[in-house]
Amino acid sequence: MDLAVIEKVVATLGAIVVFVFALIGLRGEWPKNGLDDIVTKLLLGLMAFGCLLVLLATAGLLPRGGA
Amino acid sequence: MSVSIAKQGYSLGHGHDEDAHEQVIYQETRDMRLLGFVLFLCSDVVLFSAFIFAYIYLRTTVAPSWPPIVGGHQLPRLDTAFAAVNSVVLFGSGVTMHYALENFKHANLRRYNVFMGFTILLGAMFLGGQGYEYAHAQIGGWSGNIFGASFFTLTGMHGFHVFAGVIYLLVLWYQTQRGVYTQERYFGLTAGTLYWHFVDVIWVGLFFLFYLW
Amino acid sequence: MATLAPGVKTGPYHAVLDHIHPEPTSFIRKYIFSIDHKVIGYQYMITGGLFFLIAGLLAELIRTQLLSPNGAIVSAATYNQIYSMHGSAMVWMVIIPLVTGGFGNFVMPLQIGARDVAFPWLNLAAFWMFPVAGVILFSSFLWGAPDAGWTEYPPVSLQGPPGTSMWCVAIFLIGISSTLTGINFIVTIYKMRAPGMTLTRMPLFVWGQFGTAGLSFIATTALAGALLALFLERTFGVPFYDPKHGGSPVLWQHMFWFYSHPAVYIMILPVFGIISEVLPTFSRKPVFGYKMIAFSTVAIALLGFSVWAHHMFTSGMVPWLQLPFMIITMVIAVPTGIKIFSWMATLWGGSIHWTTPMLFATGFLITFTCGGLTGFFLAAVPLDYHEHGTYFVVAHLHYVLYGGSVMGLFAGIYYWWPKMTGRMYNEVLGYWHFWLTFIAFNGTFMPMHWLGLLGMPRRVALYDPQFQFWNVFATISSYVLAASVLIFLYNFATSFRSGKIAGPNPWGARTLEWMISSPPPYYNYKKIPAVLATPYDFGNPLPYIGLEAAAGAEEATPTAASHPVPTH
Amino acid sequence: MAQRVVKPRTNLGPGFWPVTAFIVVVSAIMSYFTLTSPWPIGLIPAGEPAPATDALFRFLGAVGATIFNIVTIYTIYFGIVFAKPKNALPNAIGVQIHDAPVLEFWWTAIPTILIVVLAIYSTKIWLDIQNTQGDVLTVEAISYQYGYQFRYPQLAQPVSGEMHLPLNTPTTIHVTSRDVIHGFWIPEMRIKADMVPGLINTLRVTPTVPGRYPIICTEFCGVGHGSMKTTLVVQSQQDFSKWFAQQGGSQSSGGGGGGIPLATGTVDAGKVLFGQKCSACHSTGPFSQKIVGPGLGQIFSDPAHAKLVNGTDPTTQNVANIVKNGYQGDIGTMPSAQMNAISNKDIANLVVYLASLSKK
Repeated sequence: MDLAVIEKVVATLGAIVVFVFALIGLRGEWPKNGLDDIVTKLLLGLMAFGCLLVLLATAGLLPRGGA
Repeated sequence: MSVSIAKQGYSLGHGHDEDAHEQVIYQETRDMRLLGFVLFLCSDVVLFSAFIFAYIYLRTTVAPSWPPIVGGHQLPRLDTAFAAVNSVVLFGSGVTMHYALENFKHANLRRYNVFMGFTILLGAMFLGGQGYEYAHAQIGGWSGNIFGASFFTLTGMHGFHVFAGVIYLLVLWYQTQRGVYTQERYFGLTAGTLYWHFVDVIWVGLFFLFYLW
Repeated sequence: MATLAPGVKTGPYHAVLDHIHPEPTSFIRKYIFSIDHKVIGYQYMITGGLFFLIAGLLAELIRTQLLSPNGAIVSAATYNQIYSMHGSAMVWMVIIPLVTGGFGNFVMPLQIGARDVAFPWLNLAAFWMFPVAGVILFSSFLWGAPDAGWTEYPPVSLQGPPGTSMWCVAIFLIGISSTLTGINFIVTIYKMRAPGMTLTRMPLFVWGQFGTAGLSFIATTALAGALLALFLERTFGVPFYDPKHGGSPVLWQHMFWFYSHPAVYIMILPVFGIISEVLPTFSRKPVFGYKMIAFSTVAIALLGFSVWAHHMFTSGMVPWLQLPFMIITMVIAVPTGIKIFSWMATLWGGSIHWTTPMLFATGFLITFTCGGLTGFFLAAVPLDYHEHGTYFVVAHLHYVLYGGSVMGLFAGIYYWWPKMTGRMYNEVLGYWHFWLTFIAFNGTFMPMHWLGLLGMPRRVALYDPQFQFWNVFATISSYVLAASVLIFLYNFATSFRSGKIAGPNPWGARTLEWMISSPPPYYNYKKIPAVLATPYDFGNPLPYIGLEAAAGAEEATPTAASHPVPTH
Repeated sequence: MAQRVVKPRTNLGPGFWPVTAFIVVVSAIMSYFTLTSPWPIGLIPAGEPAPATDALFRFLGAVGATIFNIVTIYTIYFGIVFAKPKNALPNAIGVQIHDAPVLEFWWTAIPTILIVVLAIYSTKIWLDIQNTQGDVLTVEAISYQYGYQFRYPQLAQPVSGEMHLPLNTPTTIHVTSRDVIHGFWIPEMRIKADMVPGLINTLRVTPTVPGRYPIICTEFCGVGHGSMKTTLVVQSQQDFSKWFAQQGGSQSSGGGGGGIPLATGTVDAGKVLFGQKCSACHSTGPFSQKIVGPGLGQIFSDPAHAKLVNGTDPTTQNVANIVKNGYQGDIGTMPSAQMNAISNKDIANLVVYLASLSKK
C-alpha cells in the first residue's frame, strides 16, 4: 500500500502514544508550582494539543487537513 | 555568574552553618537565572511571532489566492502526512525529555540516559525529516514567492533552534556524565528542558499554519 | 531583621548579603571589561555621548543644507544619507542606550540597594554589542549609507546602497543588546531590591526602568524579525516586502512600527523617572501622587503596544481600523496628563532650589507638553491626512525626543554628575546651557510646525522658496543649540579636573544612592540597608536602617519634622 | 539640628487666583481667535473635505492652547512664587503633602471626558471625509520615480504633468504607484494618501475654488523626492472640457484607445503572457470562476454575459481597450496596461490567446 497511508498510520499511532505520555507527565507536574513547573505545564499541555492536531489531520477531520 | 554571586555578597565558608547558607545562595541564583531564562524564551516567541504575523498577513491580505499562482500555475499544498510523522517525532522527543529530567531528579540515571538518548535521537531524526521535506517541497524555493519565503524562513529559523537545541542537549548529557549536576543542583537541565519544550511548542504553531491551514 | 517595620521582606536572599567581594585590580578587568554596573554605565554614557556629538554634527549638516531652497552644500543623494543616519543614530545609538544602558545601569542598582545587576556578565556582553553596532552603522558611510530615512520603508530601501544592509546588521545588534539589558533589568528590579523596598517604595526612576525593560524585551525582537526579513530580501531576494514578487510594503510598516512606537516609550519612560527624582529633590517635597505616577508608567507601557498603526493612517489599511488606533492613541494622553499635572503639583508649595537639573526638568515639563499636544493633532485621523509626512511631524517628534528625552537626559546628567564623579559642575555655565538650549530649541523646531502645515514635506533636500525665511531662522537657532552643547562639554571637562568636591549628598536628596560616598565604592553598600518607606518624605527621618552612611551624608538631609506630617 | 518646616498652606499661595484668572483670559482670547479664524491652517480650503478638517483643527487648536497655557503659566508661576528665599535655611522643606485624591480624580476625569469628546468629534469628521461624495468623475493617479501620471476615463493615453479637475464635481481619485511608495498630497484640500505599489488607495474631493494648487509627494521615494511635485488645475466645466478635448478625448463617446494592431498576436506568446500578467487575478474558466476578477475562458462567447464589463460588445478591439485602459467598476478594479507594463504587442497576443480559449 502506498506511502501516504503508512505515514498516516504511523503518525496516528505515534500521536496517541505521545499524547498519553504527555498527559501522564502533565499529571505528575500538576501539583508543583515553581515558575519552571508552571511553564512546563503550559508547554506540555500545548504539546498534547499538538498531538490532537496531528490526530485530527491524519483522520482528515480538519477542513483542509488531508492534502 | 560566580563572580556576580560573590559580588552580591554570597560567601562560602563565612556563615555558621555553611551548607544551609550555600543552599540558600544556590536557590536565589537559580531563581534569578530561571526568571531570566523564561524572559529570554518570551522574547524568542516574539521573534517567531513577527514572522508568523508576516506569513498570515501576506497570505490573508496580500496574496490573491493561496497557495499563490506562479507563472500561471497554482503551487501545490504541502504534504501533511509526512509532516504529521515528523511532528510526532518532535513531540515525542519533548515528552522523553520531560521524563529524562524527572528520572534525573529521582536519581535513576540509567533511565535518564535512555530517555536523554531518545530525545537527542528523535531531535536529530526531526532535522533529517526537515531536510527530506525541504528536498520535496514543490513551492518554488526560498526566494521564489511569498509562500516559499515564509515557509523556508520560519521553518529554517525553527530548524536552527532545533539544531542548537540538539547541541545543547549533547553538552548537558556530557556534563551529567561528568557529574556537573546533582539531585539538588540541576538548573542547567531545567533550562535545557524548558528550551526543548519551547522549540516543540513553536512547531505546533508552524505545523498548523503551514500544513493544516 | 525582626526589628524591621511591617511590609519588610526578609528573604533568604537578604540573609546572606554580608560579604564583600574584592575589587579586580588589573586595568583591563577594572575599566575595559569590567562587570561593575557603574563602570558599564560610564561606558554607555561615554560611547553614547560620542555618538550624540556625531549625530548632532549630521543634524547641523541637515540644517545647513536647508539654508537655501536649492540645497546649500551637498547633493540630494548625500543629504538623504545624512538625515537617515542622523535619525537612526539618535534613536538607536544615543537615546535608547543612554536612558537604559547609561542611567539605568549606573543609577538603578544603587537606588534599589543592590551591589550589582542580576547578570553582570550579560550586562558586559550587552554593552560591548553597542560600540560594535555603532561602528558598523557609521562605517556604512564608506559604502554608501542607508538613505531612506530612519524608517527605511521598502521598496525604496530595497534599492538603497549597500550601507542599508549594514544598517540592518547594526540595528539588529543593538536590538539584541537592548533585549538582554531589558531582561537583566527586570530580573534585577524584581529579585534584588533591598529588604523592605516593596514595589510601592521603589524610587520612581526604578519604575521607569521597569516599564522600559518590559517594553524593550518584548518589542525589540519584533524589530529583529522585520530587520532580518529586510536583510534577507536585500541579500537573497527572499520576497517579503517587494510587491513585484507578491510581497507587501505595508507589511514592513506594521512590523517596524510594532517596535518603533513602543520605542518612543522606551525612550521617554526612564526620562519620566529622572524628572520624578529631580522635581521632589529640589522642591523639598514628596513627589505628588506617587502611586498615580507609578501606575501611569505601567499604563503607558501597556497601551504603547496597541497604537502602532497610527503611523500608517495614509498607508492604506482597512479604513475602519483607523478608528480604534486613533482612540487608543488619544487615551494614552490620560496617563501622560496625570504625570504632567502631578509634577506641577509637586512644584506647588515647595521650597524650590533653582539648580541646573531643576531648570532642565521644568523646561522638559513645558516642551514635552507642547510635543504631547501636537501628538494629539497627529492622532486625529482627519488632521493626520493633512500633516502626515510633513515638517509638522518633524517638529512633533523633536519636541518629544529633544524637548523630552534629551532635555530629561541633561537634567539627569547634571543631577547625578556629582554622584558619578564626586565633583560639582559650574552652576553658572549650567544656567547658560539651559537657557540657550531652551530658547534655541524652540527657535529651531517651533517654525517647523507651520512650515509643515503650509505644505513643506519632510525628508526633502530642496524646498519651495516661500519657506526659506523660517528655514534660515531654524538653521541659525540650531547653530545656537550646538553652541549650548559646547558649553555643556566645557563645563564638565573643567569640573572633571577642577570641580569642587561634592560630598556624598550635595542636593540633600533622599534616595539610596545619595547615602553613600561619591563616586560609590565598588561594592556600593558595605551593609545592604533596610527600607521603611518611600524615599520622598522630606518631613520625616531617612527611612533607611542598617545603613553605614558615608561621612557627611547626614548634614545635608533633613531629619524629623517638628510636627506630625499629614499623610494621605 | 535646627529644622524649619513650611506649614501646610490653607490658601493656595500668593496670587494664585489672579494667575488663574489670567490663564482663563489668555486661553479665552486664543481660543476665540483660533475658533473664528477663517484659515486656521494658513491655507485656503479649496474644496471638500477641507472645511471639515479645518473645523476639527480649530477645535483641537483651542483645546490645545488652553492646556498649554495651564501647564506653562502655572509651572512658571509656581517656580517663581515658591522659589526658596535667600534667607531660608539650607534644609528648609516644602509642604509635606503626598496627594489629594479629589484633585487627582478631577485631573483624571476631565481629560478623560475631553478625550471622549475629541474622539467622537474626530470620528464624526472622519466619517464626513470617508463619505465625501465622489464617482461623478474618476481619475487614476499613477506615480513613478519621480513624477505623476493621470488617467481619465475615455482617454487612451495617460496625461503627464498637470492634473485638471472640473469645478464642483465630486471626484474619486484612485492613487497607486509603479515602483516605490510615493505620496499624493493636496494641501489646499487637506487630503493625502500614500501611493503604494500593488495597492490602490482612494481619495474623494470636490474642488470648490478655481485655481492652481500643488500636488506634493510626502513619502520619501529616492533622490528626486525633494522636487517631486506637480500642479492641480481646478477650472470651470467649459475650460475642463476644452482641455479634455485637447487631450484627445470626448466625454460622450465610449471610444478611444482604438487602433491597437491585433493581427500580429500569437496564441503561445499570449498563453505565456497570461500566466505572468493575468493569472494572479483571472482564471481561464467561465465568468463565474473568479479569483479576483472574473474568469476569461468564454469572454468572447458567453451567453450569460453578452456584453463586456464596461457594457461594450465583446469584440477583440473592445477587449483590447479594457486591457489597455484598465477597468474600474462595481465588480472590481483592474490596473491599466501602463501599470502592468504591457505593450500593445502584448495586448495583441493576449487577445488572440483569449479568443483561442473561447473557440473550444
